[in-house]
Amino acid sequence: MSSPSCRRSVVAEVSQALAASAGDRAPLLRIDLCAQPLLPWQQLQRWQLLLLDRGLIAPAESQFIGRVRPLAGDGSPLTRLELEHYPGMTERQLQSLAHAAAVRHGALAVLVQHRVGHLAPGEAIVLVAVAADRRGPAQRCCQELLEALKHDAPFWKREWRQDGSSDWLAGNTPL
Amino acid sequence: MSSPSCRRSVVAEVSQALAASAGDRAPLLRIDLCAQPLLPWQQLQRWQLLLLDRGLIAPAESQFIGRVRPLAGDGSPLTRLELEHYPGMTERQLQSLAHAAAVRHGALAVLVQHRVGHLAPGEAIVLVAVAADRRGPAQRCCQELLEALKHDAPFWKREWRQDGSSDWLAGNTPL
Amino acid sequence: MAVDPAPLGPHLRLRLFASLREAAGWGERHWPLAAAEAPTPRQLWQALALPGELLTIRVAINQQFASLDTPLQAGDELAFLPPISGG
Amino acid sequence: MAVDPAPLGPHLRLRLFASLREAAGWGERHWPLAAAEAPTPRQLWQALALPGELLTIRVAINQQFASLDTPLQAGDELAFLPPISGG
Repeated sequence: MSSPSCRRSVVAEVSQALAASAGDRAPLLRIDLCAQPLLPWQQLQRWQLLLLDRGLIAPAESQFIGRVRPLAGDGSPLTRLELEHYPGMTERQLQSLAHAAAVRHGALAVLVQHRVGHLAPGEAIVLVAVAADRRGPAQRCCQELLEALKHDAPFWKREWRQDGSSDWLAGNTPL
Repeated sequence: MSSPSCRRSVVAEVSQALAASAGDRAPLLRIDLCAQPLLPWQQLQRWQLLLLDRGLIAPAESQFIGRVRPLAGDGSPLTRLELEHYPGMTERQLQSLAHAAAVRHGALAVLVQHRVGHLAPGEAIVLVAVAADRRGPAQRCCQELLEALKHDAPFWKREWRQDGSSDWLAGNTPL
Repeated sequence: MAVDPAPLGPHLRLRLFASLREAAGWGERHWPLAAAEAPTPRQLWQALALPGELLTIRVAINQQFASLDTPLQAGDELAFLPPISGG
Repeated sequence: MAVDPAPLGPHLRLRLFASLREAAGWGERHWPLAAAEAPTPRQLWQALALPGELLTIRVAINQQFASLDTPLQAGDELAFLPPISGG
């Protein structure tokens, strides 16, 4: 089930082992930082197989995919987006935010895939998927986790323009 | 781009032609009723290709997948779920609800795939996907459209149990 | 459940779905109209002596949701819809 | 940007990221500590004369968000984080 393009965090492995030993109630978490292009449908399909493998049938599944915008903040064409992170802390924060959101909403399983490195316009930056027993918790958990990781996971975006200039973004696009 | 398992509504074709002629602003709608198993990732991938084909890069995409629960309302194992609809009206309502939600939230594109007929536990019943310029509208449009189609599109669910008995559901599961 | 043949004169097409269709024992039939007659869905519900509570039923005229008190015209398709459970 | 070698005695590991790293001209360095010394992130920010407004900066101690006034201990990793933009 492991993805060639995504680096699995050690923290995620440990938490998943704990979750498995804690029985049905602990949410299944899968968190990856990806240095190579993130193909959302492939990842979602893999995740679906993982859930089936664990005997999880999720009546409700909510997903979000964020992609690189074609234009920089100043309206000029973007050539690429650079995503810096804090190795170690970023994985730990994603893990802890995903776990907290899953527990808060009683979700069955949560998938987070987040790119790092250099991305072209249109490429997927982030994929969040939440499986739950009902649509309300699935949607709310997915939405809250997306906000949480945008504000509380250490990532920094830098926009590179055609003339070779670049700017670090000072925050997120408005909701 | 057409799916072998899904019947494309005539209304959707017409509206899409109108949308194309109306320019950038009109949302791209794709609505199908499916009599055969619905494979969400395949459909989403196809839809993604359709958007790329139209030159649409959606920075934000929100999706929901609903699946058949393993248990009937009375807690006994479900053998299958039957979905009846009102041919003609159901397609028209889906189309009109999707268009209204897309316009209300300024979404770029909306995909709705809904099963009819007999489904096994775990099979996908509905897939809603919304592409938009920002995450807020994408999520809100997806959520509202799901509620709208649950309450205002003529579908009726009947649960079949192992002993051959069945019940028509008198409403939706709570949010 | 066989559909009755459409009458030659002015008429309505009536449709029932799901639990209501099964309780009534028919899914589709025709209702002849006299020349100046414009019955409402509420009046037809009573005339047909359909089972259940009208309170829980929504009606569609020509495949669009409509009020119980809309006057119907020859050629209209009227459907009584039991509680919806989609998605 | 080369990392300075870790001193032999008690010290902190300091890290900067993104715009702050570029403005400061370094991403990682070590800060020797005297025996009884327990500086706070706020004190170190001033001692390092880092560019920009401390108001916009969050700090992490040992890769967890922490207060600007937490006393630091030898062996701690302190990071100054400019405004986050993920997802």
